[in-house]
Amino acid sequence: MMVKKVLHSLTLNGEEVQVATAAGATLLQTLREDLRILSSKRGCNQGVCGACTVLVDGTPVRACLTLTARCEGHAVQTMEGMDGDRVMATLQRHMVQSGGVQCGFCTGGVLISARDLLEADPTPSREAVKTALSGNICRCTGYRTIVDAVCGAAEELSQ
Amino acid sequence: MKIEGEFEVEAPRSEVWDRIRDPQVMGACIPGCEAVEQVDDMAYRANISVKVGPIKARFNLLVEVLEERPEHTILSRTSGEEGTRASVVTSDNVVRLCDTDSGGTRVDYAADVSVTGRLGKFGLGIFRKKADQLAAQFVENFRARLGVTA
Amino acid sequence: MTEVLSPLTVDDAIALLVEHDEAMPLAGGATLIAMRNASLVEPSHLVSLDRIAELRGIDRTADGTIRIGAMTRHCDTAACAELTGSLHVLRRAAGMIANRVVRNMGTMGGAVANADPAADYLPALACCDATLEIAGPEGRRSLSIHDYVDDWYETALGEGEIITAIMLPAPVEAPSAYRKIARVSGDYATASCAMALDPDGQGLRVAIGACGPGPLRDRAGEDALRGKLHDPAALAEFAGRLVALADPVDDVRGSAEYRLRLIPRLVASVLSELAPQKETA
Amino acid sequence: MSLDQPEPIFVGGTVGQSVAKTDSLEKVQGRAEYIADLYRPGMLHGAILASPHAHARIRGYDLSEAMQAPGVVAIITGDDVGEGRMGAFIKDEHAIAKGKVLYVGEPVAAVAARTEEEARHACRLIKVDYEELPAVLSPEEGLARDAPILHEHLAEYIKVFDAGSDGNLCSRTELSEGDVDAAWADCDVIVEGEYTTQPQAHVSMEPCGALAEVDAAGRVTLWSANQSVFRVQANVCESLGLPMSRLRSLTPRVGAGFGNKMEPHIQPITVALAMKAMRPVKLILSREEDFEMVRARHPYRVRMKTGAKSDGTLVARECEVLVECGAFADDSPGVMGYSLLMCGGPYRIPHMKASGKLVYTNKLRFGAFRGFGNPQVLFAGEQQIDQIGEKLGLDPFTIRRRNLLRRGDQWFVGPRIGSNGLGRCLDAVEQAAKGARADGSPRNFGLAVTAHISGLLGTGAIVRMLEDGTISLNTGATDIGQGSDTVLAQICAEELKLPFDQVAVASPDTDGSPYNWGTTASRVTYTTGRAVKAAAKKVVDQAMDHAAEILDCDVADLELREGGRIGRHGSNTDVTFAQISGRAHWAAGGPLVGSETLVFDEPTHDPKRAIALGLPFPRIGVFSFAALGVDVDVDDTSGQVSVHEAWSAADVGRAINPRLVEVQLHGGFVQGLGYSLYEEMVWDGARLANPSLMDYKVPTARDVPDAIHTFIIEDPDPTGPFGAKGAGEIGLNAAPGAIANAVARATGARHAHLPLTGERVLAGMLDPGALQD
Repeated sequence: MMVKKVLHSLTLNGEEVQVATAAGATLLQTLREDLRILSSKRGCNQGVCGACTVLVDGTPVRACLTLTARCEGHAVQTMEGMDGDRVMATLQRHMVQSGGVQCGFCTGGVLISARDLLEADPTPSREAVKTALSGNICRCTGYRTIVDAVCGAAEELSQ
Repeated sequence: MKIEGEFEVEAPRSEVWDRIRDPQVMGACIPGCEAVEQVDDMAYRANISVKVGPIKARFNLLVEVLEERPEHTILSRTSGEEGTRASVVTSDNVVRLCDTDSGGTRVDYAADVSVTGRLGKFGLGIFRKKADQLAAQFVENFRARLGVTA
Repeated sequence: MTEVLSPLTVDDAIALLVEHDEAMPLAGGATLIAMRNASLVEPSHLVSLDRIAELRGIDRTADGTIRIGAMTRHCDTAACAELTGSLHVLRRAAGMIANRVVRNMGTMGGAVANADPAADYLPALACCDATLEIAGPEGRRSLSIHDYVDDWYETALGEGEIITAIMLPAPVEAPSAYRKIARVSGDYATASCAMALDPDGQGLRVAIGACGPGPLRDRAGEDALRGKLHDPAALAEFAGRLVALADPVDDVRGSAEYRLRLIPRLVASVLSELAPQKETA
Repeated sequence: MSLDQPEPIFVGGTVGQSVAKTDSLEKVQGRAEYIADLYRPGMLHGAILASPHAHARIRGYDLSEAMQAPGVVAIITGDDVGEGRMGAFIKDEHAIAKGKVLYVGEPVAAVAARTEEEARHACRLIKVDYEELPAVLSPEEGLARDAPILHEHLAEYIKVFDAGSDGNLCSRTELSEGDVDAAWADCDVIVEGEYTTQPQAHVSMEPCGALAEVDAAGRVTLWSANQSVFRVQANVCESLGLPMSRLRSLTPRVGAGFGNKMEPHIQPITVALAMKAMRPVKLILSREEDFEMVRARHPYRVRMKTGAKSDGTLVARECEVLVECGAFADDSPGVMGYSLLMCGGPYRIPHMKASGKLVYTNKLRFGAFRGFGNPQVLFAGEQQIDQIGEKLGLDPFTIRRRNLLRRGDQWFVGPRIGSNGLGRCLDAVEQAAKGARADGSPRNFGLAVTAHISGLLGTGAIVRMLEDGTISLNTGATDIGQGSDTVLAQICAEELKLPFDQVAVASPDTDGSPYNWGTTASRVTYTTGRAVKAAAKKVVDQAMDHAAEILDCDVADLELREGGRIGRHGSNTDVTFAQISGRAHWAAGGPLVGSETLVFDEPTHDPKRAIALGLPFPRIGVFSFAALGVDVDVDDTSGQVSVHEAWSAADVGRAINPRLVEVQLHGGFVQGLGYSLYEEMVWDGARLANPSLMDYKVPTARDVPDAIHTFIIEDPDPTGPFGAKGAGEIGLNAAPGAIANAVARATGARHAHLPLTGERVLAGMLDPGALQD
C-alpha cells in the first residue's frame, strides 16, 4: 500500500490553506491528522453519531462522510473558527449554564447542528429542536438539558 | 448462520455420491467458483467470488472431508479467507443422501457458516438471503449436471 | 487508497467508470463513504458526480412531469414545493431519511442506486410510478421503477451506468403519505408503507418497503380493491396479497415474522390517515 | 454520631449550588483534549488484529510480510507479553491473546506504524496459524458435562475471593436469610417467573484509546481513556510484569465511561507496542472495535419467586440467576454478587434466598455497566411486586409503602441502612403523576423503586494551600464528564469557606495523586468527598494554628470566615489565608497540606443474620434510593413503546450540585430507556452481528420524552460529606421494571424478556393472556 498524498486548497475557518492529504481521505482525517483541527471527533466514522459535524459552505455535514477532494475550493468551518459568532456564543453560554455539557465528546457537533437550526428557525419549538438534534447522539444527558439550552439561547437571541 | 435444505434428484444414490465427491463437479456447480484444485482424496481448494450489491469478496477456500459414510453421509469443513485476510469464513457442513421411493435420491444438506472480519460486520439478514440463493443456485446447477430437470 | 475523480459531464463520468475496473460512482457519499470507512467496499477510484450540472435541480416540464436530478439532496426533496398531492409521499419519505445533517449530504440518485431494501425512497417512488433516467456506455435509457430492483442490492443498472434523473408523473390532487416503523428516529425501516389515494378517493396505490429485495406493489390487487377501501374483507384480502409477495429478512431490526405482521397493520394505519372512515360507517 | 441524628448541614456556601462544571467552557469551544487529540513527538499509530475465531489454539505467527509493509515499526503478539495475568476478581487475562483466543474480536496482534491506515493495512498481512476448538456460546452450554473448557488452568489463577471456580464455572454466590423453603407455606399469594435480559453496549461517545511513551530510562508514561488511572496502572503492570513504579498513568478528558473504561481495555497492548517500538504509540479503537473488544452489560437468566400475605406484607423471595461471563472474569463476579445482594429490592422481606452461577463463554467479556447487575434483577422483582399488588387489589404505591425498609434496618445479608428518603421519593412521584394527562386521556403508568450503594474501597485527597491562599485539590479521581471535579471542588471550597473558583482540581496522575480505586460504583461524591472534606478540615486546622500564633490567641477563640479569613470571635480583625500561607511557606511550620485516605470498611455480611458464600464485596457502602414513574404510549400498528412522561425521584442524601444530580437522573433514565425498549447486542453464532451504530441503536433526542421530571430528595447521610450519597447509577436501575409495569398496564400483557421491542409488545397485545416468550 503506497501512500499517495494529494494537495488540496480550501478555505478553513476563513483562511486559505493548502493541505497534502492521503488520496481519498475524508475531511475528518484531513482535519485531524493533517491540520490538527481536533474539535471534530471520530465517534463512529459512519455518519451516525454526529460528533464530527462541521460546516461546508455554511451547511452542516458529516466530516467523516465528506471527501476532502470534494472540499477543493470550498469553505470549511469548524468550532475553532466560531469565535465571534453571536449565535454560537449564545448557544455555548446556555449549554454551560444548563448542564447540557457532560462528557463533551458530542458537544461540538450538537452546537453546530443547533446553530444551523437557529439560523433557519430563530424561534423553534422544543419538538423542532429535538428533531434538529436527532442526528447528534448524546449518551450522557438524556438530551433534556441540551434542548433547554438551545431553547434558552433561541429566546435570548430573538429578543 | 445456519443454512439448511433438501432436494430430490432422479438419479441413483451411487451416482449422486460420486458427483458430490468429485471436486470438479462441485466446483462447476458452486456459484462463483473459479478454480478447483484437488489437494488429496479428502480435500480440495477453490476460489469463490461472492457479490452482494457493491460488496465484493473473493475467498480462497479449503474444503476438507472430515468423515464419510460412503454413499450416505459426508461431514466436511470449509475454511478460508480473503486475499488479505480482511474476512475469514468457516463452515461446518453435513450432506446426507437417501433413496426415494421412485428410485431417485434425496439430498439433505446443512451448513453452519461463520463470516468474521470486514464482512462480518455487515447486517445479518441480507447474508442469509444471499446464502439461501447461492444454495438454490447450486441445487439447480447440480441437477443440470446430473442431467435431470426440476 | 482511493483516487477521487471529478468529471464535469455525464459522458466523462461514464468514460471514467469504464476505464477503471474498480471505480465506483460517488453521489452524496452518505452511504458509500460509510461503507468504505468500514472497508466493505474498497474502490480504486471514486468518480464524484458533484460537479456535473445535468444531475442537479428539480424541474417541472411542460406536460407537468417532474424531473428530479439524481444529485438532488434529501433536504431539497423534503422541502420541494412541487411535490404536492399524489407526490407528497416522496417529500414525506425524504424528510424521514436519517437526520437533518445526513439529509444535507445524501442524494436521491445515490440512494436509489444503492437500492437498500430498508431505505425510504424506493417504496415512495414505487407508489408514485416513477421512471429512472439512466446513462451508460451504451447510451441513455428510461426504466420504470417497477423494473428496477432485481434482487437484494441488485438492480438493473449495468456496469458503468449511472442514474441521471428520476421522473415523476404530474402530481394530481389526491392525498398521499409515507409511514415507517423504525426502532429509533433516523434508523432504516423495519417496514414502511407509501400510499396515495386515487383522486376520486375510491382506490389507492400502495408500496411496502423493507419486506423484500425491492418495494412490494400489487397493481392487480389495487384494481380489485377499487371502490372497496372501507370494506374490511376486501382490505384484508388486499393486505394478504401483499404479505404473500413479501420475502422479508430476519435481522436486528426485527424478525421476518414481525415484518409480515406489520404489512396489513401499516396498510390499515396509513389508509385511516388518508381516508378516515366516516362517523356514520 | 447516631443514625438518627444526622450531622447538621452547613448551608450558605457553595454546596447546594448548581455551579457550572469546571470543564464546560473548554468543551463548548471544542478545546477539550481527549485521548485521540493527544500527539507526541515521533508518535506512531497502533492498530489491532482481531481473532476471527471464538475458540482456537494459536500455533504460531508469521509476521514477515506485515513487517515489510510500508510504515511498520513494531508488531506485538502473545509471544511478547510474558505470563502475567490481570483481573479485578480473578486474574485470568493476558495483555493480548496468548496461547489461545477466546472470542471473536479478541486482540491477537498489534502493529505500530507511521499512520493509522498503514497500521491497519499491516494487520491484515499478519498470518496466524490457528487450531480451531469447539466453542461455548451460552452459560447452559458452558455447564454441560463435556463442554469445552475455556480456562484449563483456572484452578491456579489468583482469586481475590472465594469464587468456587470449576470448569467453566467462573464463580458462584449463595446468600440466604430466614427460611425461605418453609416460608412459602405462610404466603397467601405467590408469583414466580423466569426472565431474560439482553446484553447492552455502553456506547460512550468516545471510543477507547491509549497513548504510551517510554522514557530514556525505560519508564512508561501512559495516557488513556479511563475511569481510574490506578486500575490502569495495576492492570498494565500485572499483565506485562512491570513493577508499578515503572509506569505512570495519566488521563486526558474522558468522553464518558458508564463502566466501560473502569477495568483495562487496550492500555496493556499500547504499552507493549511502545516498549517494543521505543517510540510513543497512540492506539484509538474504531466504533466497531469498541463494540467487539471491550465489554458490555451481562445477559441474565433470572428465576424469581415472591410471596406475600393477603394484606400485602412480603414474606419471602427466592432468586436464582445464571449469568453469562464472556471470556474473562473482569468485574463479573462482582456484578453477579451485587445483583444477588440487591435482588430483594428496598423491602423488608424476612425470608430470602439468592444464588447465582457465572459461566465463562466464548464471547466478549461482560463487565461493569451503570447499574451493575441491579437493573436485571429489578426487571423481575419490580414486576412481581406489581403482580402481587394486582392480585391483592393494592395499587403500586400502597404495596411498596407497606414493605419499605427503614432507616436503621438491615439490608439483605447485613448492611445497615443509614438515611432513607425512599418514602418521600414515592410521595413525590405519586403527587406529580397523579391524575390524567394534560389532554385528559388516562395514563399508562408504571412504577418501580430501587436502591443502590455508593462506597467501596480506597480513596484519598490532598488539599494544598498555595502561597497566595488559593487551593490545589488532588484526589486521583477521574472526572469522566459527570462533573466529579466540580463536586469535589465544591466540597473543598465549602469546608474552607472559599469561593468555589479558588479551588483548582489537579488532573489524576499516579505519580502525584493519592490512590483512588475509581470513578465507579456511584462512589466519588460519597467516598472521595469524605476524604476531601477531611483533608480540607486539616488545612483549616493548620491555618487556625497559624492564625492563633499571628493573633496571639487561643484557637478556641477563632472562627473561620467566608472568603478565606480567620478572626477572633467578636472582633473584626482577621488574617487572610494568603498571610497564613505566606508565613507557612517562608517563616514557620512549612506549607499547609492536608491529606486524608480512607477505605470503606463497614462489613457487608452480618453472620448472625445471614449465610453468605462467595460474596465478592466484604465491605460495600451506603444506600441511595429512588422511585421512578413512567407513562407510556404503545403504538397500535407496531407495538412500539414510547415514554410519554417520566418522574424520577432520588434520595441522594444531599445534592452537592443539584443540576449535576438532575442530569445524572435524566441521562441514567434515557440509557435505561434504550435498554428497556431496543438496545440489544445480537450474536449470530460466535459473531457479534451488530457492532456498529448503524445496526445497534441508542435513543436520539426524538426518542425520549421531553417531560422527564426529577425530584431530588435530601435525607442526609450521617457519614456522607455534607450528607451526600451517590447519584450515578440510581437513575437507570428502575427503568426496565417501571416501563414493563407500564406496558402491562397499557396492553394487559406481562413481559419476561428484555428489550420490550415493538415485536414483543405487539405479540403481547395480540395475545395478552400469557407471559410473553
